[in-house]
Amino acid sequence: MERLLRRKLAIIALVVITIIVGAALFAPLVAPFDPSEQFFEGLTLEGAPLPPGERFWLGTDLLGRDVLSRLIYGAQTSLIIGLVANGIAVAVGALVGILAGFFRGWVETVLMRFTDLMMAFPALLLAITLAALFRPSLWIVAMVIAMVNWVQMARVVYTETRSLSEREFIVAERAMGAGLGRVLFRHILPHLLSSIVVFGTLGISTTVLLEATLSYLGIGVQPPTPSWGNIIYENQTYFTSAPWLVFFPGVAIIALALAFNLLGDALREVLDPTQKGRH
Amino acid sequence: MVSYVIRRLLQSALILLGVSLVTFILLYLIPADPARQIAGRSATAQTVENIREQLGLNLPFYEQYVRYLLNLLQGDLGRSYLQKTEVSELIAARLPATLLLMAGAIFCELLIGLTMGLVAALKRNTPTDTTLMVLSFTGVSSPQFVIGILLLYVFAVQLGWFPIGGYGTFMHLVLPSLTLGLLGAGWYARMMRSAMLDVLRQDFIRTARAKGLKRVQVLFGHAVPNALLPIIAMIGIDIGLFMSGIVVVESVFGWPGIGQLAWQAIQRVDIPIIMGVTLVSACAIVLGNFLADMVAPLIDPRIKLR
Amino acid sequence: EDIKQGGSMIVTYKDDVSTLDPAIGYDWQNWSMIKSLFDGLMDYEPGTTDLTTDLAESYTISEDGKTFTFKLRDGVTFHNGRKLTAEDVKYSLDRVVNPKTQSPGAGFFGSIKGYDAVAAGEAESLDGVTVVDPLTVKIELSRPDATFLHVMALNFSFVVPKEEVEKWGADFGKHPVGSGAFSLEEWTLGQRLVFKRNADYWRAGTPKLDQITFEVGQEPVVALLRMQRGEADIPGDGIPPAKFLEVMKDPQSKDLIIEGGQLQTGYVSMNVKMPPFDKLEVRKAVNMAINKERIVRIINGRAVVANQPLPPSMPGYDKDYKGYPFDPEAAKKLLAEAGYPDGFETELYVYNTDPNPRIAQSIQADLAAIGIKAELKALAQANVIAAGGEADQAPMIWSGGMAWIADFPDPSNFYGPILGCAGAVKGGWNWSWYCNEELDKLAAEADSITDPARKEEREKLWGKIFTSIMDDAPWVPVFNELRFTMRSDRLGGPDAIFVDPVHIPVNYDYVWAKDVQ
Amino acid sequence: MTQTPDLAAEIVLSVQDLKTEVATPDGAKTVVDGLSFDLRRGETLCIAGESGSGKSMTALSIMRLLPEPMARVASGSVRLGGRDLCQLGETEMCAIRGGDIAMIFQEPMTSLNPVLTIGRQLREAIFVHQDVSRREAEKRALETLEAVRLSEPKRRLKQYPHELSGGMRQRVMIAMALACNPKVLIADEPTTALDVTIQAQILQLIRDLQRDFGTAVILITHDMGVVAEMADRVVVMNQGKIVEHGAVSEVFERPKDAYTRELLDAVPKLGAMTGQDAVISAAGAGPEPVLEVKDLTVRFDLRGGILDRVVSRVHAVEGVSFSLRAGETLGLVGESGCGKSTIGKALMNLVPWEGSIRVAGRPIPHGRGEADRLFRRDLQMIFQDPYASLDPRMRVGDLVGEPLVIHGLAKGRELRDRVASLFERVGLTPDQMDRHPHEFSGGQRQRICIARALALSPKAIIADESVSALDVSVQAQVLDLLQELQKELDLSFLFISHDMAVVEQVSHRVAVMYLGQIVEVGTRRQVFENPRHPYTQRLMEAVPIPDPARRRDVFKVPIGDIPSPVRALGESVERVRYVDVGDRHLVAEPA
Ligand SMILES: Nc1ncnc2c1ncn2[C@@H]1O[C@H](COP(=O)(O)OP(=O)(O)OP(=O)(O)O)[C@@H](O)[C@H]1O
Ligand SMILES: Nc1ncnc2c1ncn2[C@@H]1O[C@H](COP(=O)(O)OP(=O)(O)OP(=O)(O)O)[C@@H](O)[C@H]1O
Ligand SMILES: [Mg+2]
Ligand SMILES: [Mg+2]
Repeated sequence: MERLLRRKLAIIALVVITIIVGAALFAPLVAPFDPSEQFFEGLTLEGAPLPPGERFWLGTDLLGRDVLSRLIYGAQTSLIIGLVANGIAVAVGALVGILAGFFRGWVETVLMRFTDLMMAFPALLLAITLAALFRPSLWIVAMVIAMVNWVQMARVVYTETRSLSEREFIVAERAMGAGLGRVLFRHILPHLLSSIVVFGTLGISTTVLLEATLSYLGIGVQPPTPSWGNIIYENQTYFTSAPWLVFFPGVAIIALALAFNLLGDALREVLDPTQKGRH
Repeated sequence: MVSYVIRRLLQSALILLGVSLVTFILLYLIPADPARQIAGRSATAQTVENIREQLGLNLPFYEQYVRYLLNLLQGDLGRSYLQKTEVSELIAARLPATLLLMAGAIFCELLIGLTMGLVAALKRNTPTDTTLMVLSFTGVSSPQFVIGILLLYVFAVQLGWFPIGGYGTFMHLVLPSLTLGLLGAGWYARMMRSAMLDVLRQDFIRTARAKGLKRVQVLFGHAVPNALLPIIAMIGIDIGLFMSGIVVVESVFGWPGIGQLAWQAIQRVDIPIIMGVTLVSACAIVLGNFLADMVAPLIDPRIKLR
Repeated sequence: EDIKQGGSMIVTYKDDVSTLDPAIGYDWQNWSMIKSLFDGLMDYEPGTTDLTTDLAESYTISEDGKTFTFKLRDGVTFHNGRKLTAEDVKYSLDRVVNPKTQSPGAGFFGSIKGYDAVAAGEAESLDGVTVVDPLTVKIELSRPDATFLHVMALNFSFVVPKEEVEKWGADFGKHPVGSGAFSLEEWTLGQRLVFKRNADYWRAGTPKLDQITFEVGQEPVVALLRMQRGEADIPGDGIPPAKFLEVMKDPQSKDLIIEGGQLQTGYVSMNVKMPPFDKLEVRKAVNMAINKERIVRIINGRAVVANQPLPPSMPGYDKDYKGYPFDPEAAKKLLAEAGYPDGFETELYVYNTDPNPRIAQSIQADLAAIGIKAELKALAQANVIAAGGEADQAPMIWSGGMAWIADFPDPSNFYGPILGCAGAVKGGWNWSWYCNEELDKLAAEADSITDPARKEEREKLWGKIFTSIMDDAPWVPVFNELRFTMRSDRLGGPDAIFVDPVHIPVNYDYVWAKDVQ
Repeated sequence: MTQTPDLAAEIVLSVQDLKTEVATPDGAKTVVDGLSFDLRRGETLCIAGESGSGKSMTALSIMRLLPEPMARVASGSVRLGGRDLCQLGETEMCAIRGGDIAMIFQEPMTSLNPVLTIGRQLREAIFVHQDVSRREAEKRALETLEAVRLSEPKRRLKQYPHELSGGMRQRVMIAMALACNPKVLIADEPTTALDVTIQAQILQLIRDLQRDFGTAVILITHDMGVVAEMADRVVVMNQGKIVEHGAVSEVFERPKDAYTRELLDAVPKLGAMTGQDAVISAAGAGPEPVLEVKDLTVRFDLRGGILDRVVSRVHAVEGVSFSLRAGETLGLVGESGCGKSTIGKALMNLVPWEGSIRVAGRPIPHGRGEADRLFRRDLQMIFQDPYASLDPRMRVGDLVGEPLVIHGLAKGRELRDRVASLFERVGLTPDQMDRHPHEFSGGQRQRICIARALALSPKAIIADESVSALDVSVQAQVLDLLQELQKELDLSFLFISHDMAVVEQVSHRVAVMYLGQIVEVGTRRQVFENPRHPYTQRLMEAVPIPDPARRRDVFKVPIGDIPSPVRALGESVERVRYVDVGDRHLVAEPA
């Protein structure tokens, strides 16, 4: 933690994440309005959305709803997806990777060929098909994203487990007669932890982006639940006439993903064992 | 070597078979009735039934799949339900545009990414380095549809430097390639930086300097070629990322490639096209990885294909 | 008419053009393209819904209204130079009904004698269609059908040359050869189609343009920007909602926009087989809960509020019908009467392209105001249609984007598939699963009135059918969309052809280029 | 080559008061402190000292190749032909490097650019300093390769570094260094990573070239044997400072400094035990061997072909038999790759093997399982790299206690007490139990490994190169500890090493391995005093003797590498047959 705090970028990232998480957690307190309330005065008489102004700070959308409130509530969606979907992806990926990397033989063959198969799928196409198949809802979208995203994790953990299990201290453990469980959980897992944490954080940004893209394509989280992606989706064609409708959620997505990327990167360096005192 | 190639091809074929099976299952389960789709809104039940029979949709699942595979072996990807055209013809018509876009994107990402990474590595731990790395992360963190819309708005609509979407000339290619390439550029910048830092620490760099080589000679003669190794391997993997990216980029820029085709097909649940595009993409990904593996020993003599 | 022929125009589309085979093509985009490539026995006066002859020079109807004899125009040739004869008419009708053709329109020809045998695959040719001589064809019906002449104006009955169909097989749709005003010059998949003027077209002086280029894969917003830069002439997908206000306010482009009606109704269907929509009070409550004015405002006033299934320009539209008022309080009361004082939870299916999810959200908010919590299901068109075709899947569907646009300007076309018992089957388009046998009988009666003299009576009858339906309230008719077509100022032509009710976006045959005048 | 340095020869390089600093998180640290020496034409100056004493830093300071910006020359001068290298700009330094002063590095494996051909890298060295045509450079490159006696020099030019063995790569490095006839050659541990026989070849080569070209050589090494063989003068360094500086004979015979004396004493000397019988002290040395290996064979499959089937095999160990009695140490020696470690791993059931292994009379099962666990109580292993074999994330106390936990022998207080006593047993204090491995020195870490191996009170311990990574002084301590433990606990050791001197010091009996088979086995005296197999003889001859008085003028070294143990499928390795040359001294019959 100390080492983390010594990095300026990491602090900025943490601050951004804290703000967004805070906004999401306390949305009802923070948001000026109900995100689904369609204000009569939120549209001009011709039905055009209002630009950022005094009452609606970030303007209104095409249904006369407050954009700021929708962004704040949308953070909930993005974070739930980021945490749940990514959490599942991390767990599945790590498990597959460890098993394949450690056991080798047919376990390895089956798991890694399956991973190869998943790699060969164009991720977005798969996600789109799945989303169409299961009729999108927040949780379904999270599952779909998880199904697409565990692959990289599995690969990383797999290669690392493989090289770890060849490391001399693991050989030494086995020479002592240590059982599989002990080797896996006491010795291999702790060493994987830093990669898992790092890839987990980086994965959050990937999942948030994928959700945004799915929502952008209209098959993500269902309206009126706001998500940053579907806010852009609903309004994308207005980017010339009402740019704020695309600009603010766009910035929000980039900020969140960037913050998690920077955090992950900082963690990568902090947790990297080669950076620690080794003689 | 030859046996390696054959083995890899066999493996690839198996993977593609797996992809086709999974896709087929998914599409089989999709809650939309193709026969009814084809029949349209005024069709009688009789018509729908006829169509179902002709397409073999009334057959059990495995029979449908086997039929599909047999046709596939003859290069027949089926006929689009709604466009009523051979899927292979549709894909062939659009593939050149997609390939062009990908080539442009690879060019952009290498040019931008490698330059950024190299500069950052040489200026490591300076403000330049930090700025470049934040930029690269911004590239990685920006959804392509946001970048695309932004570029379109600024450079095409406001400044009018580029055409607003479309296909044909070099100018049409710039913005979509950039949009598709920026994500990769971000990764490459990071990879290049760390690869360079890694290589510069290596013993052989010291050897090269001990020979009396100048800094530039050491840099470009010894360090860069070694730093490129992991990146070459990445280009193959990139094709998978591109395959996802083109759906978005092509729809933002109206680029007549297979991404657009896929997207239209998915919206209309035109199953043969979805199958076809998925298989073609999977082929491209598998082929990309394969080529990356094949090229690797040419660049890194230590790698042996086995 | 001293308008010179010549010039060209560029029409842009977002989606690929699918088949141009008249027996198969059935979306609004290829519908009017096919009309320019092919001709049928009947047609409509340009810019109107008035039936007129086309390939038929004249026709006679027998006393009982069951036999139609068409006299063909002499000297009409296909694009390949061969003369069009009565054999071709018969061949085309046989082909469209033949199950192997997989024509979505085969059902329209159900009244022709011998249809059942061909449709069942037992016969190759329709008994009721006979070639009297090379220029005369006789069609016998098994029952009187007031809409038959409209059917003869449908694309499905357009005449195709046998030899070309056999030459191209399943790919005829990519290599269409007809007798229409234009012929297909080039088709680059995914990019563009080029139509060339048919110099031998039988209607002298038509069409005006030498060439039409259709560019596909263009986002509507992009298409509009290109048009404003003079790079395109007609944005085929219309003015994108995002740009509508801007364009309407712009004095320069204002004059380029032509407004017209459309034979279309946007509605919310309620599945009368799924509780609680099996209760009439509930359906009425929903009818009274939805703020249609606001919805029209959301789409920038591009529609007029509707109160009955038929659009205003359709014969049979009841001008005096008031419909259900917007009255949330009364709606709440009705709900309470039905046993749902606190409302209930349900789902609203909607096609996931703008502006439909927006409209659905507005409906959702209105329903919430009377206690109905409707969850949105924004899906691809095919998924929504599939859900509607199941008896127990979609309680409510917003029809936008898939909404009923009439195949031909006759009220009967608005009944059978979408409100009659025939459509209330698995896979049918009657998404409210409303089936009223009595009304079905009335409808059959109305359709057997073939005497042109009793036209008004027939229309009255139809009007009554639709208002009776509203008593049962299986739908909430929300609005009738207006049409706004924009064209570059290079193009000329009567306003009506730019909002032609049967040609979307425009009637290509009558557009002319100002720059060659 | 003269034994006494020619004091009259001109001074080519003069280092005065060199001080090099390295930036650490705790501030600047001086790693080279006031170093001064002169180097004369044709002379060999050895810089000796233990790991971390600043030898490499000195060399890099002279070359101005310090890892910037961490390290820098703080003060002092390095004069070469009247110029102070410390004052030169980078461009001028480029002309000096490789031209006037050339350098060879320790790691032949990583010091050549892996993606460029040997020829390209050689030519480059020539182009930098000489204005020659491509063809001429090619010719020069070929000549230098011939000069370093590389086999098939023409073909080598087109090969990549990874296609050459370590010894060949080191020759290429030397060729590169000598390509421009430098005045000074700095060789930083040029042979540390190589086998003794290869080391002998390389050292001989450096000598020959020095004689031919008159180059002055700075040879950096921690091996006093190499110093004794090569040096004219010696600089002994400790913690960045020179502790002793003088002619080689003087330093070896009359070391002035206490540190030098300690260093020399710690060096194991081959032949030091000549004439002494190795007595097994064990009281209870029964007839039953603790470990009995019969016909042990280990082969590794190499896959290939379309179906990825086994196409060839590495015959790592072929029909090896030996036995180990209680309290006995069997030394296993041989060159790199001959299969020593593989035997160790097979005994620990870590690789699939064939044959029979009995531990304390019980046969080792082939698979895993409860029986597998049981035998491990009697047989334990200590690995080569004490750092790599300890899980860096665990506390050392837990690591040492782990075998007890695994075998369910102790827990809670008892566990802690037993670990504490193990710590004391190996000379550590129990209060160090809560630290992590990286907080210990190399020697301490190896003690931890030993403690861990002792935890189950095994009857035998396999020590695979257990002291090779340690400095001589630490090495001596660890060896003492092992011998002490053996006496006390009646332990048997299978002592695997490539260092003949160490093996001689600790073993009761010795087995010499070559290409997966034992070629000679007997008591220490039998093998070392009367080596019968030609391979054994060659190994012994190649060992440098840390005594300048016994310096040999020419190493009798065979050229070439050992053959590969890889055989195509079905092709078998011919098993050697043994002849007893007396008193169970078995020697393989020459083929
Ligand atoms: N890059 C560095 N940063 C910090 N300290 C360093 C660095 N390189 C070397 N040192 C320190 O400098 C001292 C001298 O190191 P040097 O490499 O010269 O030792 P050496 O005598 O060559 O040892 P060895 O025999 O292990 O090669 C050591 O204490 C080492 O820890
Ligand atoms: N897992 C493996 N797969 C294939 N070959 C192997 C494997 N392990 C060892 N070998 C080969 O077996 C042979 C013997 O290796 P081993 O490690 O036993 O040698 P060693 O005598 O211990 O050498 P060193 O002194 O370098 O440690 C070598 O040729 C090696 O390349
Ligand atoms: Mg060193
Ligand atoms: Mg070994």
